[in-house]
Amino acid sequence: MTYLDIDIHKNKESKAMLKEVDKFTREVMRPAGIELDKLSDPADVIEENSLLWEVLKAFRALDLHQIDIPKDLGGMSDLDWMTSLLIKERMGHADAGLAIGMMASNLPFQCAATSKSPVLQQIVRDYCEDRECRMIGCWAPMEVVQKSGGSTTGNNSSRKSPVKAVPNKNRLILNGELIKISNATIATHALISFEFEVSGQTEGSGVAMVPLDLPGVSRGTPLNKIGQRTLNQATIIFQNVEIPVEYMLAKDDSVVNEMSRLLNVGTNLNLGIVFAGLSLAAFDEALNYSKMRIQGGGPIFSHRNIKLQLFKMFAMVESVRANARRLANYASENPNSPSEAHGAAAKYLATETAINISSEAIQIFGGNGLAKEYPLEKIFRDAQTSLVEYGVNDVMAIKSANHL
Amino acid sequence: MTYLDIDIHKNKESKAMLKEVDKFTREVMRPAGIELDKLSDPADVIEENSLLWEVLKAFRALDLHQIDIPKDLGGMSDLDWMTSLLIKERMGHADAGLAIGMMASNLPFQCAATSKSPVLQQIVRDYCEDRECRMIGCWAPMEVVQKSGGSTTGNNSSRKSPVKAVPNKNRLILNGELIKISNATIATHALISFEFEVSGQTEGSGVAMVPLDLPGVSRGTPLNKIGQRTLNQATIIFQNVEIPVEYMLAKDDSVVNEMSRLLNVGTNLNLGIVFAGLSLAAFDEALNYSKMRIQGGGPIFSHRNIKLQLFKMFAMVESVRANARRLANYASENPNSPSEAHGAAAKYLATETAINISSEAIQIFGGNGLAKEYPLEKIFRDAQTSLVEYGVNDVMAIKSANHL
Amino acid sequence: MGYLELDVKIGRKLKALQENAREFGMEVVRPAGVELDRLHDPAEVIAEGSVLWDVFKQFRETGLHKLMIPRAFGGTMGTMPSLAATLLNEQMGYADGGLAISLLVSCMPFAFAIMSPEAEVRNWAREYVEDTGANMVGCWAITEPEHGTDWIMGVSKAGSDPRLAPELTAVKKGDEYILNGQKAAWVSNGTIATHAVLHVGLDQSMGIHGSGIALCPLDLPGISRGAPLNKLGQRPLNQGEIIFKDVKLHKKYMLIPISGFFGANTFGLTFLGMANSSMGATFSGQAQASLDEALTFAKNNTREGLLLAEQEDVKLKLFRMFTRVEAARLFSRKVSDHFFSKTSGPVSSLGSSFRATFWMLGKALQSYYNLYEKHDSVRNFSKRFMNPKKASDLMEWGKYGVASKITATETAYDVAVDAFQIFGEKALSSEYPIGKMLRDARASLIEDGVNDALAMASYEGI
Amino acid sequence: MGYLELDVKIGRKLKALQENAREFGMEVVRPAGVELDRLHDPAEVIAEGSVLWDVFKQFRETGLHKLMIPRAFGGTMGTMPSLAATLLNEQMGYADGGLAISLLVSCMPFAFAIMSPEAEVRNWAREYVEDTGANMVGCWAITEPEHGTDWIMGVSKAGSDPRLAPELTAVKKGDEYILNGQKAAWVSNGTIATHAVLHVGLDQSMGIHGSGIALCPLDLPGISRGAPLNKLGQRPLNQGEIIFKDVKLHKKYMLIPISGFFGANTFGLTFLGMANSSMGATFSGQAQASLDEALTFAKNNTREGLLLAEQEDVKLKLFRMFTRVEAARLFSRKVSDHFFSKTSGPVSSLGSSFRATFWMLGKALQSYYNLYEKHDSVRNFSKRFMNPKKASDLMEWGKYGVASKITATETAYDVAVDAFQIFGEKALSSEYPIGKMLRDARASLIEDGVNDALAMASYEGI
Repeated sequence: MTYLDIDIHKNKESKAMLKEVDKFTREVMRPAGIELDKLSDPADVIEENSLLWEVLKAFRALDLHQIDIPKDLGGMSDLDWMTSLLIKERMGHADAGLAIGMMASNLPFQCAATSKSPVLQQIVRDYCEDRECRMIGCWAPMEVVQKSGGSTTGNNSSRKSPVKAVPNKNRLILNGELIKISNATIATHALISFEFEVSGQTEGSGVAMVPLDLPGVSRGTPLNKIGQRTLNQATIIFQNVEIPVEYMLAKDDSVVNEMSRLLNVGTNLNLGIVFAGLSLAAFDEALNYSKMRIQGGGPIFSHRNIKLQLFKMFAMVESVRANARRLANYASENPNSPSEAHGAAAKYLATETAINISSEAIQIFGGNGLAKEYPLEKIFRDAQTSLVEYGVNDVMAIKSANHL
Repeated sequence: MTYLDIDIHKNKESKAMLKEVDKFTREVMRPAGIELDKLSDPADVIEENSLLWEVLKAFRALDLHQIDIPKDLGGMSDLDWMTSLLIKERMGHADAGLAIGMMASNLPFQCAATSKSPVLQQIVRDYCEDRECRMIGCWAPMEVVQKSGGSTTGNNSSRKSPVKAVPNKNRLILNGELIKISNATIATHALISFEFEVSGQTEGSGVAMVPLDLPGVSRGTPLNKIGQRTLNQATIIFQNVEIPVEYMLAKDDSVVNEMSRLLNVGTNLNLGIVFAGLSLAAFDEALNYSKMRIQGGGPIFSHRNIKLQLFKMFAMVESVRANARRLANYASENPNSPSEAHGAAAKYLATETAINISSEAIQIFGGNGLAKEYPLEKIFRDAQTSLVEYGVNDVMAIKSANHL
Repeated sequence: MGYLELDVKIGRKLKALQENAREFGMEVVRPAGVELDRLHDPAEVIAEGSVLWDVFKQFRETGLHKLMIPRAFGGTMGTMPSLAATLLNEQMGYADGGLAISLLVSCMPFAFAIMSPEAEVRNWAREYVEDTGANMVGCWAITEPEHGTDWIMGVSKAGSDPRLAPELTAVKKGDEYILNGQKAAWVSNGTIATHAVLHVGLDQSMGIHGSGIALCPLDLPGISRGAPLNKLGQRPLNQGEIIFKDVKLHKKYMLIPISGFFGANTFGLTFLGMANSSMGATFSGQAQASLDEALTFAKNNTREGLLLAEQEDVKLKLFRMFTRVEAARLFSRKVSDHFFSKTSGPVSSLGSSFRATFWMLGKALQSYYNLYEKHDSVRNFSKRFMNPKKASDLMEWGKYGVASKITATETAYDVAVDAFQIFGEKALSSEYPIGKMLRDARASLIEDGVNDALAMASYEGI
Repeated sequence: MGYLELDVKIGRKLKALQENAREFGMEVVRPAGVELDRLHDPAEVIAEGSVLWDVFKQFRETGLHKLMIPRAFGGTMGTMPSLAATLLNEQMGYADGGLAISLLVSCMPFAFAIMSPEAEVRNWAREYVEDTGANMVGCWAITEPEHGTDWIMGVSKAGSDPRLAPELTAVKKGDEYILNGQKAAWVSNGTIATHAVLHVGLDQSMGIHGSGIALCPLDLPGISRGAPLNKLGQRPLNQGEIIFKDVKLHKKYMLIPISGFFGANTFGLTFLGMANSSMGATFSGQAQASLDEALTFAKNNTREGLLLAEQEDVKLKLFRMFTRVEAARLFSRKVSDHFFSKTSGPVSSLGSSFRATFWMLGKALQSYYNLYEKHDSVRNFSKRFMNPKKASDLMEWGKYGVASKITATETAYDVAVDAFQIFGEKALSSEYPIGKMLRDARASLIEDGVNDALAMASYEGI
């Protein structure tokens, strides 16, 4: 590739860091992702001797699990938005499933870091120090309460969480089932939302961190998926699980709502970045291949129709990358007034683009695009999976249109 | 609309200016554009009593013709890139043809401002002071010398300019014809490139500012176009036109090349911004209409398929806007190492998006989308025209692929 | 250019018709369309002395206008194989998208007239056949300012919503209906038509489903017209409002006087399908015209010193345009053919030679209306019979007409956009017709119903 | 679900065939495909005891494999209306895209064999018809590791470039050809085939145009196979390399021993068109399968408490999928029908009942080859004759086969992507076949040639 990198990125310190990240994503993440994808049983992905653990440990060796956690809790929160974005994009470039898994692990601890509870703060400190991957996070998406759009009633629909919590003195007793949770089988801590249940009635909602080694917690078998096979996903079941109230991050509808909204936009943006990275990976592969593959007596890149196709891909990939950057910049300057419409648009466009670009790249590869020996068919499956990940794109789009 | 503005724009001074610009684009430019578009003879657009002159004067009343010209020459060069972009985007939102015409008028003077020639500097000063539109610029695109891509010869192809210049003591004698030049009929000054012709042989190239009131200059009749009818375009013919050498901005191939490259990326970026603005205008119209038009007993916005369609439009428009911002930011930080690939991509994607979004918006309007009483059919024609403006998109894309 | 005729059914008779239509199309319609398109004011299109009237008159002289009228009334319907009308529409669309619609619509009231129980009305068909002066011009007046898509959705269950009730109402008083309200500016031939197929609200409580159909002479007192619509594409096609103020219409003109006919049943959808399959044929022809222009241009123009037609990106684009055009035309053919070959077998062909056939049909229809109005059981039976789930093949066919229209118009538009790019800067010049073809195709995506709305309305059956 | 059969040509015989094929498809092929798709190692697909072999055997038991073999050799070709093969391909594609290709390709060498001048080779056709044990499996070996698209472009002028010369060469020595080189991993049935239609380089100076075609038994010494290809979609379809090292092939197996036949002429393009029109039929069937799955799912699952099939965005998506599927199938039908009805009229149908016909054909072909080799004038005449500009309708037809393949496969892929989204998160679960159908459709965009390359290769004629 000869095309210019046009990101404005002036922080010298973080440039050194990005070099390390780049090495990690190219030399550790991507090859591991390819191997893990080949395993026919998703249980093998999280096995003791699986390459997965090497990836997670290398990630932590670079302190990347400390991102967005304040310094006094052992974290690294002073990262500029561009560095943070570039790290995630490189990770998406290497392996979308692994990228999502590692970000999902960090998230509960990032949230817990906002709490004043000493118990939670200690958990965060422990996580920051844990480079052996003894602590792994997971979380369950929370529905933002939507005003029913366009209708004249204007009523808020009430929150629905599959987990119910019965307060009992200084403890909460949890019951419920969470499905398709990333990291579910390997996680040690879960960030969940729940509905309070008082004498059989639900009233209000809360958010808590739940250690998953408590009695009553069980997990389903890892899901077998078409793509993102490197990402462990499964069901978590709570059966009379007792947690101290100190593990609660929020216990008020409006706070929970605010948290959900931030989490939602943040997650959509992260997915937007990861799949911009994946799109770039597909484009890079296609461009390289087009310059190497000889047909018609010359590299296929020499044909005008191939040039046109590649340039269109380039334009779209760069646009999706720019889109994520604009929103990341805004979000970092306005951490408390998230744009839900733009968050959804970032996820929507990046994942649609990922599917289209990886499909176009397969066409450039011809038959080799379909073969498991080459990287594209996996990239395509990973992209395809994103279409229905964290909300089905069309459904999310229709909901998010209410913000227009 | 309720969607958030997520631009990061901190300069308070320029915010006040943008408010003025916003008023100008909404209250002057757009209505004038609609009227001018209706004129059946393009000669009427530039007539003495035409609304065009009100627009141009209002533009200058805001000092917008001084943009990107150094202060010491009477200009306003300290505008931050975001303000400059927002001005152009608003102009594209109001009327793409007028926006392009006004930017084309500024360009020769912006270029001349980089020259040390006192004659040229004085012309620039006069332009900055001219609020009566006695001076109007125009320019002819210059071919950047391309290495022939993918071929093994590696030779530079030689520059081709339709204008030849024969040096004669301290003067140049110009001959040639430039077609489809924006502002051609109304311009007083033209920035052109030419090939030197010495004893019948062409050798090297140059760039000069040519006052158009010189003997030997003539213009063709204004072009009658499907769209951007508000933009005057015509042919300029030079027949033994003599200019003093002081009017030259460059007389060396490498300097000319550098200038062409900068002009090319700059123009593509400007078109990218203008048509991002036009796309946004089409989207805004569609969104508003969808909330007002009643069918099936309610606003059409209440239908899930319309919401989906609008959200997809929103995602794409915002992405194209972000794309232009990323490049504008880069260009402002790296004024001397332009990314030609990204410039072409910005024009390509913005114009393709403009066509698609305005066409989708017409579908939302139904029959009203086609009627001249409503704004969309004009927006669609303006967008369609951009497909073949300043280079046909596919041709430009294929050329620009050589930078990948 | 040109194409291999894959249709093995096209024999000598149809070939002659195709040739005839193509000649008329290219010699008369195409140049007239280009000229009319350039007129700045749409009032000039229909002014006295406009070339539009030459087109109308010469069309009648070719006799091609008789194709939709049965033999009993002097027409040629039934004497030609079932694909005839489709091939004619293709050729007219090839010549000029807008004028094709104008000519097609101009026969509608007269083609409908043959089903009337009234001899006077039935006789319109013969008058039309003989009217070589083009003094009789038809239109099909459905769409209203506040009800565009509503009329389309009217064929689905959603159409029973009383909020969708037509703006134009017909209230029966004795032997007359009193008409009040208006039709929208998108009525084709709206300001020049002498007769209309007119959809009117009979029972407002039933929404669109409460509408009936009149065959309405447009010279009645109280009828006025709006200014011709000024628009993006198909500018040679006159469109405009028709306004009704206390218009007294004799009941003999009410072809379908009972409400509920044009409802959530197969009749409405078949109706929609027929109109749309004509659009499918017309715009598969129009798409072919853009492709042919692009091919000719590519074979005669260079880019960077090389023939356009020799450049890889252009070749790829052209072949993909070719693929879309062929698929659209053959799909449209197959769809029309199914309908016409089921409706115009040898028996109906023979029957249509005799005026008595139509006299009997009219009488039967009238008796049915009477029974329908008087007996609940007849009404309920009718509704069950017209329910899509129980309907015959033919009745299920409507959605195919819609599918054909969607395919052809989107092909026409996409192909025109691609052709536009092949022409490059020259596309902007009025020297070449591609800019016009693009605008004409763009209009077709909305004409006869916004494509997405047509799809939603036709969904039930799949 | 299901669709209205717009094809008026489908009579009793074809309906029975359709029904027969559908039953076999849904009861045997579909479940086998799902099972084979899940196997992690493609070697398991072809292992002893794999359900693949049941599919092969039961296919032969249905007798459907005889459709491509003339009556003279015990086949049913000529006894069935011309659409038969197309309808079979549709149904097999509906059942399983990958297995459909495997079954289709498995007959190729035997269908070609009837044209051989050698009685022994011609008799393969009869042996195949009688082989209910599926001991004879064919493949079509063209593509090579370094020449994928090159073979496609081979039918155009570009194919004469010597740099494109085949990797697999056949050098004549006495009565034998010595074969060296290899075919690529994308040869369908590559590692299980017993016989191949084999494209070999005869004259390397002519590039692809210098190739001939052998009918090659694959048990000859020196032939080895690669490992079965592990791939994204159509996993039940075995694909793999065939490697030739000093293989001695008797000249009687060389069906087309003269170079220049498969060149920039209509023969090559007709060849390409035939293969691709089968793909068109297969994947219009496969597209229908995705649509049907989406419809069933939408009618039986809710989203936010409302039936999916009742939600506007889903209805619109489904109707648009329906439109594409119908257009693709009817286009593919029309294209195939044209070819088969021109090639299988009553005369050829009668002729194909007698072995003597094929004996004579073989002799004639041999004499032609001899003359071609000996006389420049014959060679030149042949080249002129095969030039597209002078060719007959039939010879111009090739590009339509390609257009049909492009249309059908892109429809199949787009429809599968839309269906995937309708399934939502459930699309990821192996409980539903849509993920598999999407992968199968994705593969078809490249199978038998990358769509863009096919378009470029077929461009000349338009």
